[in-house]
Amino acid sequence: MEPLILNINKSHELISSLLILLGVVFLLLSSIGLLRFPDFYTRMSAVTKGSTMGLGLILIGLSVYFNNIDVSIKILLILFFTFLTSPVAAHVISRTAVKLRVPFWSRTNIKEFEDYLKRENAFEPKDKPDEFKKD
Amino acid sequence: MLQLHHLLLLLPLLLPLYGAIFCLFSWNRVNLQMAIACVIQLAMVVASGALLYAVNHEGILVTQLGNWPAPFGITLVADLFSALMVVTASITGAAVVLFSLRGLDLPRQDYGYYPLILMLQMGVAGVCLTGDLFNLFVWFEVLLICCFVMITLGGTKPQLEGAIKYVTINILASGLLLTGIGVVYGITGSLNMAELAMLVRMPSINKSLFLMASTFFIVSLGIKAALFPLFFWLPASYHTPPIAISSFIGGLLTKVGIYAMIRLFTLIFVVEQELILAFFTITAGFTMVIGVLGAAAHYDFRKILSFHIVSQIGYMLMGLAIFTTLSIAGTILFIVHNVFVKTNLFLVSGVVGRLKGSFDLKKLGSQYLQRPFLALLFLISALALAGLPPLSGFWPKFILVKAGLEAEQYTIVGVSLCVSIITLFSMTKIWNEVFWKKQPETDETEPDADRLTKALLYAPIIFLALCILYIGLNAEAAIGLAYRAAEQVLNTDLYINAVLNR
Amino acid sequence: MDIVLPFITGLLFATGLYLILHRHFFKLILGIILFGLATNLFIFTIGRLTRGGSPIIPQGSEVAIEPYADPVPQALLLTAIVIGFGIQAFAIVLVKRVYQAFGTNNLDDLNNTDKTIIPPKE
Amino acid sequence: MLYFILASLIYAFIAPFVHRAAGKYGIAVQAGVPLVLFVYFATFLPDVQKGEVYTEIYNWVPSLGVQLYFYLDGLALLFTLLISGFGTLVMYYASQYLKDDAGLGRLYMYLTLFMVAMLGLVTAGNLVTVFICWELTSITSYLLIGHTHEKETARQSALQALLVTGLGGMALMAGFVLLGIAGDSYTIPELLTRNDLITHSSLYLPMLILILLGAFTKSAQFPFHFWLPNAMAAPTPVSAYLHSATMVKAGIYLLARLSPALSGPDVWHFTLLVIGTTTALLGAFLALQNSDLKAILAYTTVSALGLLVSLIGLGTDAAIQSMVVFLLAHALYKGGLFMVAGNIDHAAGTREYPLLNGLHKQMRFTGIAAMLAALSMAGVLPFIGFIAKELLYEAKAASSYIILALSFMVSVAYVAVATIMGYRIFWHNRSEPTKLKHQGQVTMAYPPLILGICALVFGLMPGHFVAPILGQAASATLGETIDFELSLWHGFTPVLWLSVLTILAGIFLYSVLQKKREPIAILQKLYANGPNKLYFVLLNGLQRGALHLTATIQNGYLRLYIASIILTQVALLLYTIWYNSPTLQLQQKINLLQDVLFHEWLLILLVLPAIYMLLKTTSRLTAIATLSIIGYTASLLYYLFGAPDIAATQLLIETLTVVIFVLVLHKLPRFQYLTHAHRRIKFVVISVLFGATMTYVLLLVKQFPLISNLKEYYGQNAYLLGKGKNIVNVILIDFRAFDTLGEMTVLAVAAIGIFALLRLRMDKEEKA
Amino acid sequence: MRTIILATAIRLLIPVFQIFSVYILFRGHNHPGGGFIGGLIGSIGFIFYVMTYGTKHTLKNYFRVHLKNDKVADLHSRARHRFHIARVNSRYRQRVEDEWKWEHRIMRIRPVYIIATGLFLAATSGLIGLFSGNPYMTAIWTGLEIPIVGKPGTTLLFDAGVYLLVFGIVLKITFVMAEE
Amino acid sequence: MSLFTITLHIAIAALAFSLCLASIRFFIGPSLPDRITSFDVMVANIISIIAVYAEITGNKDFIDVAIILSIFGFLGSISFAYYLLKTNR
Repeated sequence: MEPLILNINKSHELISSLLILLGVVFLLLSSIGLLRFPDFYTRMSAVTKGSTMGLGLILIGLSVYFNNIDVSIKILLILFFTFLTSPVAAHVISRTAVKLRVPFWSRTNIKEFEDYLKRENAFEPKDKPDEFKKD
Repeated sequence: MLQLHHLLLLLPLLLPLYGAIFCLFSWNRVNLQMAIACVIQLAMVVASGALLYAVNHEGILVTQLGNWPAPFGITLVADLFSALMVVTASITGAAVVLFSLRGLDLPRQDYGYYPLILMLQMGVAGVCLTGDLFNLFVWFEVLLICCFVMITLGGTKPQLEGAIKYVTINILASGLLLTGIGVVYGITGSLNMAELAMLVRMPSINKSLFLMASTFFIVSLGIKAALFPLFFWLPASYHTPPIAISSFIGGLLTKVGIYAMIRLFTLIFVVEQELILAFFTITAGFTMVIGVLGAAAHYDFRKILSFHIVSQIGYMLMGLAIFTTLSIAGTILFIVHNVFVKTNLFLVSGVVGRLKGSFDLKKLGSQYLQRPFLALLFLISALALAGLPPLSGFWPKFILVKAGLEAEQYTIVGVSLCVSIITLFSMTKIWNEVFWKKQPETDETEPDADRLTKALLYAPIIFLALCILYIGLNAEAAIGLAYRAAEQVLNTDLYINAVLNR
Repeated sequence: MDIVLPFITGLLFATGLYLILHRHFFKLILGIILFGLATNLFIFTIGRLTRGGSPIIPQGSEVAIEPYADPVPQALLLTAIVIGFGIQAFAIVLVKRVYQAFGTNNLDDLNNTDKTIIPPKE
Repeated sequence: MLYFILASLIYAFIAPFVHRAAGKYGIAVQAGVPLVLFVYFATFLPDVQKGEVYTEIYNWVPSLGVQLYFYLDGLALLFTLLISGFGTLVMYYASQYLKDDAGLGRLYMYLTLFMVAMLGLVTAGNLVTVFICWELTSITSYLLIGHTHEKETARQSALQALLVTGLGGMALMAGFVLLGIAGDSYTIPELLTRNDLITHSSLYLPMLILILLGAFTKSAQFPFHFWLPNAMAAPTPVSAYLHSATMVKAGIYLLARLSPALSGPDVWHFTLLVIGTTTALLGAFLALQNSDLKAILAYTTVSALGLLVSLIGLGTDAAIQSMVVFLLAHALYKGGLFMVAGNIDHAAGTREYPLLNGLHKQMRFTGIAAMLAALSMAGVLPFIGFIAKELLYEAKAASSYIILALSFMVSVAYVAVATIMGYRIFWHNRSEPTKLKHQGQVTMAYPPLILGICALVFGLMPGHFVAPILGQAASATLGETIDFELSLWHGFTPVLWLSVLTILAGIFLYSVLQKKREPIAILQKLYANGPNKLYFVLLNGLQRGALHLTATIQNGYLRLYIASIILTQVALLLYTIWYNSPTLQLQQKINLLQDVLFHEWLLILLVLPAIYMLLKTTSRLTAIATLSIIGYTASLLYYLFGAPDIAATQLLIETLTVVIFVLVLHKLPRFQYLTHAHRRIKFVVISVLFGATMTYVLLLVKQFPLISNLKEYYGQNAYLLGKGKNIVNVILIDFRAFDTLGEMTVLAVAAIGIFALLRLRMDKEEKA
Repeated sequence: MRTIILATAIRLLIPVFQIFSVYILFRGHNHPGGGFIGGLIGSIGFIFYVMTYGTKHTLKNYFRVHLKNDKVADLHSRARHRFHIARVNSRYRQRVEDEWKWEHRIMRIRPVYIIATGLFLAATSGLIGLFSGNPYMTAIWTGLEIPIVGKPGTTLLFDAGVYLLVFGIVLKITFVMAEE
Repeated sequence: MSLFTITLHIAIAALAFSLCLASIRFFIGPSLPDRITSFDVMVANIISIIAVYAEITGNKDFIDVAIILSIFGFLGSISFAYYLLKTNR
């Protein structure tokens, strides 16, 4: 085993590892948020931002490490995809959740949605699959 | 320029592939698909015949695909046995395609029947010609998925019901086969069958591990060949699809499984052979007996035939279990004969079913007086199946009995003889009920068939019956071929040297 | 990892088989997929594992540099995965059709064509 | 000879067409074929009488030693003449008897086929050819017996005949193969000279049993005799042909033919004698019990066959001589009597003799024919039957008095039967003559008349016509040349007195029978539970047993099928592991655990609850998501161990599976637990067993180093020869591109299949 | 599921996926990727499209090619006619579709044809080697060196066959299933 | 083993831990959208693991897998949502 040497000369390694650690922290935090937050909507908000941010940081760290045009393009591509798709996915899922009437946290200020929720109820199916009651 | 043996080995694979491609291109034009399929089938018969001729005259043919030397690329090998299989398959395929022009209802033809049957043939040819273990698996999958689709084609309730069992069990079999291939690779680090054969005969190989690997092949190929504790999918599904489909599948597919077993268990899995062969002997006996008893129990034309497939697989395995040149020759001849006979019987049942609208023996009757010619055709195939001389079934049975007695395997020979009596019994049951018995009163009117339809329905049956008669009467040609094929199969050095080019 | 993966594989095999042995359609299909996964993992594990080195020739070199993973099981596995996908897709649709045609989710209701029925003795 | 036989074989298939085309006069052609054969075989008489053997050899299947070997010696010639001669008469008789039958054309076909098969059988000089013809006679006789196939009884008897003789056939095949192995040849002439080799072979006993089984079933010996009387369901011409002169004698022929090769050991003589005598007695007894004319004749045929077998069993010169004479005599009178019975049946519509009286005025020629045949049967002086009986008694007397007594009893029964046939029906005038449906046809009386006259002529001049050929036949049976002389009159020997006594006793028996008609009840009951019953019990048992067995095995439950398959696999694996396999070095494995990195542990931690979740969840979507989590984890594992291509593919496949699931999911069944927990236990056990075995196999295989030159070759050459740096991809599209082609085919078929499955619905009631 | 956000995102993403898939296909020989992965990525956009817009819309927008407009040909010069066809077949196809006229000849691109083309390409790429006297599937290389692709040869043709086949299959499966 | 590598290993372990946390949410639910969300997070975590691992091995090609996953992870969550809406309609 080599001795532990902090090789300052390779500054891109340092920057990269810092960025990655930061990203990891973001991701970890968003996971914790996902686990700890009280209702679906709050979890959602924790997750979308946190995980996208964390992923972005890690990827940037990666591109710093490789310092190469090829890799940078690819990473830009991933970032583009993630930044485009992650909000869309979040949007679609929350929309679905609202439609499915996933319960809100008791302390949510729900009044301003009430009209919308009523309208949504018109679309409710009569026979609801049992699994939604269970889950 | 183009070298002939490269082409000959590939034609049985490429012809159906291109046929299927062109059928796909003419997706909504059934008539065009029919024409393509017929032309391709004819070409297949010619091409496979040429392959057999070439192999017969020049010995084992080999082509290294992609021009990579043997253990590194994929090798196609044609020895006599595989060439014979290919010829058999293509003749059967031609007959079935001819039959299905009128024997299969139009919607089914419309939904890709012709590309499917062509790809199925490609799969069969692939299994027979490949010299690579994993490639064997791939071609098995090809023919498997073709069978899945063909069995469900039309989506009637019985078809779906049979298919769910067929599909599940065969997926399991594929998984086990893949696992087995993995184990073999994990032990030897090779996939080329010739190289494996060479490695196995070296002292350095771990024999007991290899024996363990062989069990995967016994079970998975046993499922495909429908051996005794593994055959359940066959009677569950083979009688459900329309006849044009079940005749081809029922006639050919299990034999491909047996082909693979013979190939692998003569070439590669030759460690602890007494043990394996003893197991095969027991299995063969049980397969025969259980299959034939199932046939004796049932009163449905197609179910009887389905159970008979199982029973006859027992005979083929018996030849492998006895493991002499003569017995292997008997098995090879049995396979060829049985493909023809079984297909033909299914086709006869299809004609009866199509003209009378039922497959239940108790509802049929009087066909002997109404259609004496069909009765004759049925009789030829049925007696051939029961092994009565001098039809094609007699010779392989005789050879197997002779080989068995010479090898002093008295029990299995006795069992096989008793089974052949019960086979005769169940065949005469069909004859009694369908042909001799008076037609029970039914209020169903007979659908009438025009002249062309009848001609197209009868032509393949006559053709196959002539094949059966030919094998029976000019037995020397067939037996000689089978014997030389068996010699080639057992003389593995020939195979190894041809493939590895030493 | 050479020691843990076999156990995972065995576990997947067992679970897949157990699900297949249920008489419920949906579990059957889950079991089939899991079984396929187990088979793939089996093949992957049996060609020895190499941590890291992928079988790709690095830039500037003309031959692969050790350590790199055995590419043969990988190639086999790719083919097997794709074939398995084709078959599993077909199986899923088949199960759906069976459910649609029979309106039951119980495999035991599907033994009409296959079961041998003993007629009453005359 | 080949061409004659082949020509008649081919003719057989066009016989129905000839019949249809030529109509009434077609009979000239139909009967002409056997006649031509008869004449053809008759031309061999002079040569064969001199003791020469005519042979003709064609190769058929040389690799199995099968030849078309025609071997015509005295024995064979005797049979060929009988067969073709009878064939002529029967053809003619059939044309009269079944004038209006629609199936007459086909009957001609089968009869001709049968005749050809029989001719082939008796002239064949190769065991395999013998067997082929043997089976051909079985199958043609099946078709002949089932001529009136719309009747249940006809079908059943035909099946019975086929199964019994078929069983014998199978035994015979094995016996012949054993004989071939023991005698090292399949040609009969060679085998005949190898008596020592064969009888001292260790295979002798099984071979003998098998061959005897074949011969006994064919020749209706006890306990296989029952099919013959049942086969009387056939039209009379068929019975007359098959059961008097030809098919049932095939077994006799075979025994006689092989007797030089097989005889010698006591077991041969003893078995034949015992079985033959038993059959003779039983047949005679049963004949007297019956009142149906054809049944009576059938049972006497059984009895006569028994006598013939016992004579072969005796094996002395005298016995064999009497055997051949009795064979000829029996063929002549029995054929005639069958035809007589047929005539009566045809005219009167019944075959119950108590109902028949004084027919001689209405059926004069038939009556005369019956009289001639009956006299021959009874063994009255100028007939050949007399000579046969004399010889019989001589032969039996030479061996043992018990056997002589038994033969005497049988002969007495024959006399009684003959009295019934020849006297009772036609000239017995005590009550009103039976009213016939229509007058007896003169044309139908000719064939039996001819046979009767033959019997008379042969009896009167035994030395001229028959003695030479019979002598040769006896020599062939014995395997050595013997002096053979036949004469009608031997002087007042004890045997003659015995003959006289026989006739007197027979007439006495007849008169007793007339008064006391009731069959002996106990014996009847005993016999009702005899072999015939046994046959049906066995057949029904077979069917029901098969049904139950199949219902147990093919039970329709997919789970059980899969369980049995997996159990087979596990059992085989465990056996091979137990049998001989290297031990697993566990300690070494445990040491390896240190190498596992932390994040790898975490990934594994992910799999375990996922599997638990998969088993426990009640939501379909959760199950699918869990499945894809497992798949993602697996792909991550692939990725971590150097397989980015697989990882990517696995991810794509996993997602695509999810998509497919999702697209069809709302059509999929809901989750439910259908199996009870305690039932699930055994499946848990099977699954765990299977998983554990697979793990063991994996660990065991990985214990040994993998020496593969593939890896190195691909690593070296992927770029240099394959022009690609991604080795896996180069393997896929270059080194092993053929696999990929197959894989593409699978995908294409799967797509077509899914399309067809979803779109094409042939069930009409189901809405698309 | 036609939310405006998703729909817009999908419309944007489809061409990106297409380009990316071709990129993956071409570089598969040297880097992870290849025909199979490329084909899946190429078809994934259409899965999204089917999910959001439904099968019919997808077929209408992407799988009908308007080949010819005879009437227009009479009116315009050849060059303008070509332009018109290009216009009809590209950006403005929806607008043309709305005013249905018999003059537009419509060719359907069935997924089956794509599948068949893929198989055909793959099978035929091997034939080239066969007819030059080598075994089937012997690779033939051109001398060129193209940046992403490397040396193009018959194997590339083969890979393209795989790409098309997978593309066609995924489309076929998705269309059929979504129509249910 | 340099400090850099150790850092990356720590990062990868933390990501795996985060994956486990997300999976706990997945397993306890309670609603289906919750599961889909946690599935999303897991995909993001897996992409990160892949990225970090690419850095550990220094193999640029491994990044491609991350691209593919980033595309397909989206497809997964979209199709789950599609299912929920479709059965609900």
